[in-house]
Amino acid sequence: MNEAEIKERVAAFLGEHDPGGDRLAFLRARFDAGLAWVWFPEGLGGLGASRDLQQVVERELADTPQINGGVQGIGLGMAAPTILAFGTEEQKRRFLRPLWTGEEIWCQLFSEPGAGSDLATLGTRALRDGDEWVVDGQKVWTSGAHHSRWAILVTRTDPEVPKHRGMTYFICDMKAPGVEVRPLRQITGEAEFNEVFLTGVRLPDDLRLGAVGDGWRVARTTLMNERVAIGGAPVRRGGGMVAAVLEAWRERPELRTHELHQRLLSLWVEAEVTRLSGARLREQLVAGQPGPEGSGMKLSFAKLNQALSGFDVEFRRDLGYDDWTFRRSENVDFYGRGPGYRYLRAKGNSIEGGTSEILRNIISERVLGLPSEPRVDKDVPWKDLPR
Amino acid sequence: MNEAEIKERVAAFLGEHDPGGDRLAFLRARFDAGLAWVWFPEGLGGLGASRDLQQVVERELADTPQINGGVQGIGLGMAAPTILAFGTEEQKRRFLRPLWTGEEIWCQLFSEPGAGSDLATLGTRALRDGDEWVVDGQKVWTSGAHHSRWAILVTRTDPEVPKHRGMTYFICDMKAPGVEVRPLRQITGEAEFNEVFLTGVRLPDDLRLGAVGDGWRVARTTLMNERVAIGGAPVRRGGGMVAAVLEAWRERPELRTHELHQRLLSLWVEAEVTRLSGARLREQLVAGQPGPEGSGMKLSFAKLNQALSGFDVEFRRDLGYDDWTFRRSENVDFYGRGPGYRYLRAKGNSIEGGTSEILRNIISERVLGLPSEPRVDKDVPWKDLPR
Amino acid sequence: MTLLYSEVEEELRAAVRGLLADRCPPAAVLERVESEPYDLDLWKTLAGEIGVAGLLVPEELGGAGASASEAAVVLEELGRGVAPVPFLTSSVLATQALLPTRDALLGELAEGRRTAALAVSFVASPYQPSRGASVWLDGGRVCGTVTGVAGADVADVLLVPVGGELYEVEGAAVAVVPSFDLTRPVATVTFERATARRVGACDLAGVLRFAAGLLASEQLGVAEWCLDTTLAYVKERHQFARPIGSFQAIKHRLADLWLDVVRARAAARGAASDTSAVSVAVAQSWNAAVAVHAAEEALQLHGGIGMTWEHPVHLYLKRAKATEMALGTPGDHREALASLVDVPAPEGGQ
Amino acid sequence: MTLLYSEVEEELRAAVRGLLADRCPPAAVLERVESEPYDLDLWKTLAGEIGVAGLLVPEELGGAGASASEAAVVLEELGRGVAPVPFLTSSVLATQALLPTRDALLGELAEGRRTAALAVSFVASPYQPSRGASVWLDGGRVCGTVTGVAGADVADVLLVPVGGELYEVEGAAVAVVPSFDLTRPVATVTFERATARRVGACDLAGVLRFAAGLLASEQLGVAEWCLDTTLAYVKERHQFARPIGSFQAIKHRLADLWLDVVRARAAARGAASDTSAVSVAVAQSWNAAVAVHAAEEALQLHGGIGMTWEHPVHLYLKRAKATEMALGTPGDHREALASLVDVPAPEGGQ
Repeated sequence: MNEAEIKERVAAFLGEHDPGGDRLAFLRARFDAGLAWVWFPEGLGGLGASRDLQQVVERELADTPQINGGVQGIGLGMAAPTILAFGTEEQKRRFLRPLWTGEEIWCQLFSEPGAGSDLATLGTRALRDGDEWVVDGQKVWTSGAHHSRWAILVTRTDPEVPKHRGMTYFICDMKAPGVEVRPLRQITGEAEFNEVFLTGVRLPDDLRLGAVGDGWRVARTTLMNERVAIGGAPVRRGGGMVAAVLEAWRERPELRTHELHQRLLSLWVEAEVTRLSGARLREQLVAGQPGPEGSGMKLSFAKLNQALSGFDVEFRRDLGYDDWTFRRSENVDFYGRGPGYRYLRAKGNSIEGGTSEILRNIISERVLGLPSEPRVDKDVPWKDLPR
Repeated sequence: MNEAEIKERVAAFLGEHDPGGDRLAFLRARFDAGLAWVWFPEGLGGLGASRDLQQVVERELADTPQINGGVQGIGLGMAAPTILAFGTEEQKRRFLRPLWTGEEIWCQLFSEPGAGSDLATLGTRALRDGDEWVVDGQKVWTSGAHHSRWAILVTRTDPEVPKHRGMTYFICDMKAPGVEVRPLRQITGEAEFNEVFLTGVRLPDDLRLGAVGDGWRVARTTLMNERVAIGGAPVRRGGGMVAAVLEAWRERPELRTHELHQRLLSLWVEAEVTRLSGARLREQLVAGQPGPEGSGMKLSFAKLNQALSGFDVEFRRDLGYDDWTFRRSENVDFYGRGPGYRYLRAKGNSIEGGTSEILRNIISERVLGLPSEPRVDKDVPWKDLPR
Repeated sequence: MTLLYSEVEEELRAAVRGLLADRCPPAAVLERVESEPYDLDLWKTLAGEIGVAGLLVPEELGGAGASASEAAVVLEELGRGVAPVPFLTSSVLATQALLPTRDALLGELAEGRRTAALAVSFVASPYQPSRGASVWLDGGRVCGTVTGVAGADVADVLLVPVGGELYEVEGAAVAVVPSFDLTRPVATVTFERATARRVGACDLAGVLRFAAGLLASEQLGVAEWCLDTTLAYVKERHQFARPIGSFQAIKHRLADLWLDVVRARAAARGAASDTSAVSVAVAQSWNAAVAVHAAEEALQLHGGIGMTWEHPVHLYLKRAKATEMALGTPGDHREALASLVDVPAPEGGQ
Repeated sequence: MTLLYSEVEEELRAAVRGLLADRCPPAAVLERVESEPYDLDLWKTLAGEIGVAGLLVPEELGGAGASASEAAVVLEELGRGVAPVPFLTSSVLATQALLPTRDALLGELAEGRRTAALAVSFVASPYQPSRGASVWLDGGRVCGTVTGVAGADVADVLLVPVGGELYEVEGAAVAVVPSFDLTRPVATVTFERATARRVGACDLAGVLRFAAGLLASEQLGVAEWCLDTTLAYVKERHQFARPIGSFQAIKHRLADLWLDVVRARAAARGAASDTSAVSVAVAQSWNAAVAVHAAEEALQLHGGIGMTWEHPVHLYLKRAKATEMALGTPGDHREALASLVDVPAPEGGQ
């Protein structure tokens, strides 16, 4: 299928469905027409087309009702590709459509208090009981759990084998008895995330995704899609976090010093070369030559965001903070909030979605080919691991 | 023995020996009077006194003939304490006196091309042959080898046991057949150091220091004394490497920029707090409370020297170099040479006498108590180690 | 001059540390910061029983007649505990401003019966002492506003420097603003023709310099807590079946951080035993940055738990970042060194 | 504008890299630096057969009519090989100065039959184009001195900018000085009433800016060699029975260095495809520092062997450190950005 054919399809679809009518009906119809994600198979919201063609569809449908990329982020970016790769036909038909239209919101139950960087050491137990599984454990850093219908969930089903081998992946019903969601307050004063306590939660076996014991492989698919999503958006020169700092710099000449000036110039240059790298990476992707540079973008942006937001606070010499009230913010809002909030929130950039330490491990081993460290956890049954 | 008694001894000694007479005769007499190193035992150049009292002796004898701390450095700082700790009575009597007077110069045959940070993996073989040992191997980074009479030497005598257990320590006769010294040229263009090739060198068993197989323990004594010696000298505020840079800064106003000014101010502060740490460390030593801070001084100085000398080159914008001729410099002369030399030579500061990486390992484990990494070389026979 | 701690100082440290461990460990501080950050019961014990409030006051004026060195040790411990007590603001800043006047108020402050605050912005510096302040006299009464005043909300007495003179002022309006540093909130202080008693002459830049030198010790305490707490955490937290403190990249970062803290200790001791402009500028520029760096490393190495409100590391991060701006930024202090130690700026610049 | 390499550029790269690998690997460069650093046989092949000398010269003047992008790729490879050939000095600096004049000399340079040098100090910059030069005209003859001239010792033709005009000068005295960068020595060039032919107008700042932008690609090549060579070494060198590249502290440093190099590549491509003042200043300030950092890390991670003359890493360190000063330091380029992108300096300063 090529660009012209796709445009034809979109035109035909628009001929039949009025974008000015009911939003949900329009989105459902768009899904059914295969224009949700064109690279998905037919019947599942796609046309089995090349992924590049999605941008054609988006351009053509720019003025029609849109899905909500924010609150649907986990579903679209992580759950959907995993369900597509590992789901049964029935699971795909059941879950993908309302996931895409936003009728059902998804969250991710992966991290645990004891399993962060080393996710594979997680201990949330799932025990088989006939046609059901009984799940007990605690998950953490779950965004959107409080308005999610479903979750992707990784559990430990066999503690007797080494950690990578004893996991199983489920779709968790967030309305099931025993699922308790508690807001998790951050150092900014707000609660973007949740802790989720699972106590005797019963999940039917048909919510299992992939084979029993194959959870790690399924989870890796999810995580690979997460890393691609972070830190890839195009910015203009002098945009992003640097813009917030520059605005203050230009407006407050009385606060400028030579020391801060030199630091700001250095940060400006670092932001610019990082922006250029991102632009180059996107050119490579378009040219079908994805480079390994992507692994480094999140690391670079975390460092830059932290340096720039720290600079900003120091430059303004303002000992105030905008608001410490416990709030349920739905996402990271760097630009609508004060410099103090930005400084604190940016600290999470080097932890969430893979710490900078883990990313450096990944770069050094997978990109640079450096040998791994001696491993002490590969062949030990999970239950015998030191913790 | 207290300060007054020491002063008496010195006065008595000076009454009997004319400092204006033959230099060597005076030094020999000083040794025999126990005024060489007062904390050594009587008969071996000392008086069995407290080490602090040495400074009293030095003050009293400041105007008399002095030993040469430069060329005798290895002998005094490393060989002597090791011979004292592990030598037989005969070895002590034979070696310590000419070592101290400077009649015999010493060098150190430890590092090998394949054994740098991991010294204990060294492979220079010593094979027993009756009352003799036959030594074959190559040593590197040996300063002063070309005018040394003796060397301290660590060898491998048993390749069948794990590396730390199969070593033996010798005093090596640098005049023995099979000892070949070749100058080792550095990136500065000069040769401060040597490579030493040992080919069928025969050493009598009475040159062995410590037991067969006990070489690692003996070598650690030597190395502990090396680390104490590096980076401990007092400097005045704004002195040392910072002084060389400041002189240029003050003399060349036309080369100053705000960027360089801010960097120089930061380096000045870092130099000053490092100097204060050194001063505090010396106060602790005098008060008999040696702190762990010493381990960090060499690391700090290496970093500072490198940053300051790099700054200096950039500031002067001079693309020249003073002299690339292959020279046999006897020591590091930071201040008599050009900024280019200082920049290059300072690069060695984070490698020689323990790399900064090894020092960070030592600090984190021995000072901070952090756990060691999984070791893969502890229980493997030396001959089976991967290399 | 010595850079070591005396026995008396070590005893003082032990007393303060013991009291804080008992009465306000970091978890307790965290619990109170959103209601009443200052712990005035604790302050009563510290000031009166341990006697820290009078350390800088001469004996003949009712104090302990100690030196900056002892006050510095107290600040190390208060920093280590992010303790919400007005020692720095009352017993250092306000007391130091009062000292040359030998005013009777000193005795009351020394005994801890009353608490004072100097109405200066906490971001004022020896180099810009009136930053954040706009105050003037109108017929013997004080008018104007000072923003970012630390300790004003718990002070019984407000001392206001106006034109080289110090006034004790009644009836000021003190409005606490949501503050970045939860453990030392700042307030906007407004004077509308407030009644004022002239106390004496005030060398405000000198007072700020003295306090800046001592603040370096508080920053040392903050950095030490961060380092110690992180060391304990990485020894205990396991990932990949190893304590994370056994990973070399983490070990090396902590070794470097330790080296920074070692030098911060020397710098703090330097400024405490020699309160000259050079020592103060050195200690402030180094220690302010080390405290921030230590808190940032602590947060990062704690991973997710460090991002949560329930773990106290954020209190230290906020304290460190706020004191980076307080009494001169590291950049201000380095800039001052340019002329103090003859590292001249580019010509035509400045 | 694209930041990628075209197919033509990749072919050019392969040709240059192959030739250098064959004819002057780093070990061979090391052998010749103390006698005759420049390899003129190699230069003949590069210039004539591969045709790099004429890249920037339009076809109608006898060149290849390529763009800065192709020249940048050649410089990456020459940097990667610390190749002792006068490409940057003759085919970029001198050629770019000549281009507006369309002088017949361009054809000779393009064919590699002659080699030119522009008599400017290598530490001159777009912001201070006459740094290191003191030249004037006296009755149509050129007098004066230029220090730190790169490529003068191998040039058949010396081009001298005097007062906005370019002159071809005969009979200058070229005295090579012991140079920090062994692979691109500098000379003091002295003119004593030297015969001069006026060639045309010369925008020296513009020429230096253009060359500075391309120098960023040479620096990228230097950094890449350092990173690649270090990666190979740490994978092979064993200590403690492990490749030292398996130690996490080293892995993390190399990951960070790689990220710096990735961004240097984007910056170099940016300046090659858009030779505006902003792109040049960005690329030079970033890449100069990355090249030095990469060479310093390479030396440190090679341990003792890196400190020896016999290992070529020092050639790269010296090249990197020298180009840090060449055509403007990183600080100069950042300072220029202040006005170019509106990040104004403190008022009263500058």
